[in-house]
Amino acid sequence: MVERMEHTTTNKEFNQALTPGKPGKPVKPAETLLSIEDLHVSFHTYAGEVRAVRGVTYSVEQGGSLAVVGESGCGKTVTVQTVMGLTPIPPGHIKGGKVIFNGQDLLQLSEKQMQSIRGKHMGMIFQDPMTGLNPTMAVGRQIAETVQRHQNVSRGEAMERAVEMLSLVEIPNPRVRANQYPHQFSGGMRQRAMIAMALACEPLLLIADEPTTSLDVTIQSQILDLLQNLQERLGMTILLISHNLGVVARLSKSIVVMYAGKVVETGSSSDIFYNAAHPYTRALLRSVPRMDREIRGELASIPGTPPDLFQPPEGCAFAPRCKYAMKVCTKCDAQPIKLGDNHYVSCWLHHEANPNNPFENKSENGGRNSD
Amino acid sequence: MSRYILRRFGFMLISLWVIVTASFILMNAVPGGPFTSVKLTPLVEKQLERKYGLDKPKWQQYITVLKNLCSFDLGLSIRERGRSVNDIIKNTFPVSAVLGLEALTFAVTLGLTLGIIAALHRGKALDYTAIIIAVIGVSVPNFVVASVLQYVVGYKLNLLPIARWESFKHTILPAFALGLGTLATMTRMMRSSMLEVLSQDYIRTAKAKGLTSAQIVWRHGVRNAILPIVTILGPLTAAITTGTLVIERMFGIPGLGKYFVESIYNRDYPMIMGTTVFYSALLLFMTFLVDITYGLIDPRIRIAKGKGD
Amino acid sequence: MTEPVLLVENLKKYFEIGKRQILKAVDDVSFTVARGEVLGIVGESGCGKTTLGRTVARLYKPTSGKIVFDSEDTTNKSDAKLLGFRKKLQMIFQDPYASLDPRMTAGEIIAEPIDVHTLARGSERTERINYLLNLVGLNPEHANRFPHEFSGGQRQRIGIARALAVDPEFIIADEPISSLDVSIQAQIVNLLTRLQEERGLSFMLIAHDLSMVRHFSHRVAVMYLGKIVEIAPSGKMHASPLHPYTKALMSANPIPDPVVENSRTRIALPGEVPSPIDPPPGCRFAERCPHAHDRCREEEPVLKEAETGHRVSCFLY
Amino acid sequence: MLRYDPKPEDFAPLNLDEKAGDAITRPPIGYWQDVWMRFRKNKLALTGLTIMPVLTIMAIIGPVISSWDYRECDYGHFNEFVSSRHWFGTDYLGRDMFTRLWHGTRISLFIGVTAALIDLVIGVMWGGIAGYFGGVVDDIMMRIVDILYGIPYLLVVILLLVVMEPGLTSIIIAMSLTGWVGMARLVRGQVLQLKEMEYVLAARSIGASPSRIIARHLIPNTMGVVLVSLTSSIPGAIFGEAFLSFIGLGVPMPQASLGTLANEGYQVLRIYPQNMIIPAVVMSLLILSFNFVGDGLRDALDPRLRQ
Repeated sequence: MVERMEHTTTNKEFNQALTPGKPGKPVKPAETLLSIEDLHVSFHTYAGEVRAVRGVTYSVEQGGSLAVVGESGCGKTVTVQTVMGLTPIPPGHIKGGKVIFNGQDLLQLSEKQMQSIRGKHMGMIFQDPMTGLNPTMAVGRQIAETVQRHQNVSRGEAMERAVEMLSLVEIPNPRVRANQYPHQFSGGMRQRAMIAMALACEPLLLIADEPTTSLDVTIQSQILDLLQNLQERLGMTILLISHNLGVVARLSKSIVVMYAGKVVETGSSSDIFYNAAHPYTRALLRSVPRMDREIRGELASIPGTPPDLFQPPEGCAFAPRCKYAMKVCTKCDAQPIKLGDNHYVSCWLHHEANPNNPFENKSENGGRNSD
Repeated sequence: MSRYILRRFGFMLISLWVIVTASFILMNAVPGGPFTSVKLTPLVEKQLERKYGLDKPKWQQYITVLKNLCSFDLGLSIRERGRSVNDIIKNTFPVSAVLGLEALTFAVTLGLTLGIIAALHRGKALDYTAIIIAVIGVSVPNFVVASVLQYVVGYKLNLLPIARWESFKHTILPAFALGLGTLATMTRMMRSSMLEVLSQDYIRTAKAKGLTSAQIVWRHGVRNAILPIVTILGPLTAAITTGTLVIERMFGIPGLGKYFVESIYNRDYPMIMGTTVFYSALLLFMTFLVDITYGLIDPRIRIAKGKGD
Repeated sequence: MTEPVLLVENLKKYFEIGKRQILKAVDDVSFTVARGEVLGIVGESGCGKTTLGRTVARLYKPTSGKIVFDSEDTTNKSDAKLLGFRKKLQMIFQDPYASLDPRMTAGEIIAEPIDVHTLARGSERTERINYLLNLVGLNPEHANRFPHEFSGGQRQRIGIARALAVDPEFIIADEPISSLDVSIQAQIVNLLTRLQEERGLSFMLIAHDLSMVRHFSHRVAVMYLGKIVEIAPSGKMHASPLHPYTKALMSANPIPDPVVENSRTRIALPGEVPSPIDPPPGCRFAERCPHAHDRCREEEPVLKEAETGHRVSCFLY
Repeated sequence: MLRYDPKPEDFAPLNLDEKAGDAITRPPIGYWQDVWMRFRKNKLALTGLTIMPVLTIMAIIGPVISSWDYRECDYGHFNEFVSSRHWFGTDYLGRDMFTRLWHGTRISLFIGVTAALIDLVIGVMWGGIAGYFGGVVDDIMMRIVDILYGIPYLLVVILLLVVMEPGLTSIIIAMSLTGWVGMARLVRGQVLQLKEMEYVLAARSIGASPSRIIARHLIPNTMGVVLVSLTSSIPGAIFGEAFLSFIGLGVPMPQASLGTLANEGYQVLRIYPQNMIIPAVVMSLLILSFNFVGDGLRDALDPRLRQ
């Protein structure tokens, strides 16, 4: 396979583009708001146990914006649903791990305690705004409901707050709209309403699970603008789940890449986009055509299909599709290897004992990916 | 909305007209005329035929029947000399109505409750119990239930009266026997409707908002699950109404159902026809009401329809 | 260039929605596709691109206009008379889960066109099925498997094999990759590119994703509310789009590169696509257009040539 | 997690054949095989599927293995309790209840299955034609269905039976006259939905004829719901006949159905309860088994439960 895409941006340029102001001054280390540690979640189906999440570890910093990237079935949604306590049990089964949010292990809390955290400290928006709203309840009421549940306010005050929220998410005529039903809203408006609902109690963390996947591009752009805008204004922490690398590039500062129920690589946005270390991340980046560049001939593609999580492979799950696969890859999974400040990769290629790492010397060529 | 109502109303009238016409044709197709089952001299038969307008051409009789119907006149009974069908209905229907309503109320409230409980405990013992009760309730015919109740509760245990229509105690067994099938249907429907709703995305949204389980179940679950249930109230009323025919006869209750069955045994054709038309009108009207109610309570229909007019 | 393989003129497809409401899904669309050319049709949901594809494939009866395929006017032909046309023009569908009959094996699905057109029998038929399976990267052992046993990408390959079974000249692919995973999308696009080049197929590629269309098409047409607003060679369209809607669409499409993505200016479009039932008079894009003036709301612009081979329907040009 | 210290030879590249390919390792599973796999997980459905053939076989061989005829009166043995001479006792005319019971089951099953099959044939054709052709044809056909649907089913049956010659044929005709309406609606809905499925569009774009599309795509894919509906309309018809017997419109003497047997038994309930209870239990079991199977089948066919 021949390398056809060339990244023209270097790591340095990237950091300058993203962090305005004094580049030299050390930033005070941000506090960790959410950390997921070695989480294992399985589902019991009639065909057997599906090991959807197999030891996932990542964390989100206060005020940060983290994106979890991966294809369908890689466990990214199950992970955050477990964080929210929304994984149905049964058939779901949390086999181990910790979810530390704001100093508390959420997995140790009772359902009742979780109820008072959800919606109040953690808000969530989902993929499909068409089905996410109760069709027989006025939109304003659905927002007010959250407020009433978590704050000691009257019905009227809660409704006022709902109208306020609708105008915050830039819905015109919020007072009229509050009394309308979801089917009177378009897809984009419904997603705005969902965002309003999730933010009504000013949560510490907003989890956005594929928030724009079912929307048209122009509407997607509107919603992304809104989320960016809100994050700047409210200093909100956003955990974004997406399979769309473009969306992630636009919205997130750090990235977690998942494959077959595991984290394969984590790092800053520039680490991932310009210095990807895991063959899967690299292949993924190269398989999407870019609108701003012409690519002649074949697209780089990843052969095969993701593994069946009924019987996950012994070693690295990507090995069967990986052109760099080595003997060790099928024996055992690699531990995360530190490559930079926050850049970790789980891949044997980067192991110190590996005599010929094809991705070495990356610092010398300024982060260009070359094979 | 008003156009929708008018349309439904039109359908109701056409269905009713089909019933009337069909029953008129059928009654006239009876070999030997309506009085064959009663021994009469030719002279008396002539007089009777004149009295009931049977000497006129068929199409005139048909017109008369339609005209009478428009003024809610269902004609005269042949067996019960001189009594009009209207009169019989007026006297007996309230009894049937009480029995039917009692059965319906019991079936609907208990059925809904069982259905909700089953759905909330999906796959657990309570769910299986409810499913088994429901399938048995649907499968065992009401007259079997009635006879078992009469034999065990009434006759062997002597706990409740098994015949006549005097006090509330007398209504318990027949209402239970009549309502059990409906209760079972209700449980099944409510269970599956509730399960369907609970699997919807907006329930997950409600959970993500941190609502308590009770709030989720009531505000978002039951409210939405009950909507489609409203539409089966029409067929359920029909089931209860036809059920009264058997139950009233078994429990000796002086309701319209008992009279109707007797008129069938006696081949009292005007009475059969009149009662059939009455029952049909009643049930069609119930279905009509149910449809309208559904349109009114579901904002998706209410507002969509309202926009079009 | 030689005579186009497909010529569409003033094509309209209206649907009756209830009483006296007409949905103008495709409203006066004209274009041509040359032999061996790939024409990309891009637009957001509700712009009529799928209806356009299905009408050209004569799955829908056109309301008015003209479709000439391979010098044959197919506009008003009955299904029975379209058999020859159907052998030459095939479709690939969007949803690999809904486009394969769940009761048929992969082999039966691929065999259906062979049987309908009685192209092969007995062992020759089996050979042909195996050949087609190989062609799209599946094994002959896959022939007796049912669709639900395949992954999305594999299912789409079966759909492609079915379309190729009659050895067509023209393929209409309706969002062939939009429901697939990113890593699988490239596989399918590469397969289609290879087939197109090897067999000199003509393509109509319907998609909402501009980047994929750019990669695969020679020319691109952008649709908005039932109309083509701009049509140009692929490179030109991307380098210098003219219509405000095309510009907005392109700027809304996020690019997987944080520096580029965070430094470019975007045109934010207000509102959403209006309903194709009773569309507004004048230019259909006027109410969302940043450059709209009075004339746009009164008069309807026509598609006219702004540069050679680059046509746009906008008063600005 | 297990730590592994790799040896130098571990870093040798992996041969291509050591990678897993696209091969599907599981044996091929057909559609109905898949349905059956899910069906058999349902205990209630399996129970139903066991009771159903037992009762059917008894209905066929029961009257044969008994030494009595269902019409035959054993004088001097009226209203007898269970004995070796009469396995299930006798009725008020001294007729053997065992023979009559299975004979009655036979009649009830016959009515149920025949009425349901007639409904099926008319309903599938009516609904299929309306749904497939659409437009004016559909409009007219479905208005007729709407009107008939509004009319209470059992009242029409009563009305017809009052007029018609009593007998098996009349009952089946009367029940089928309006019974098909539900099936027609169901099939039409299915066909409308399937017609828009991409695989039907694909078949059309290939050039498949309407008859091929109907035979190869529409009918096989409607079979599921039709089957579920059939398993629920059979017990419906059995119950309907029993109900009619109870109001004096059932099969005429000396024929017997489970309904007429139960009705006769009801007359002597207090003295000889077994005469009521035995046919009632068999009837309930019969209806129950069909309902169990129907429910199980519906769940097994539910596309949302499929993967």
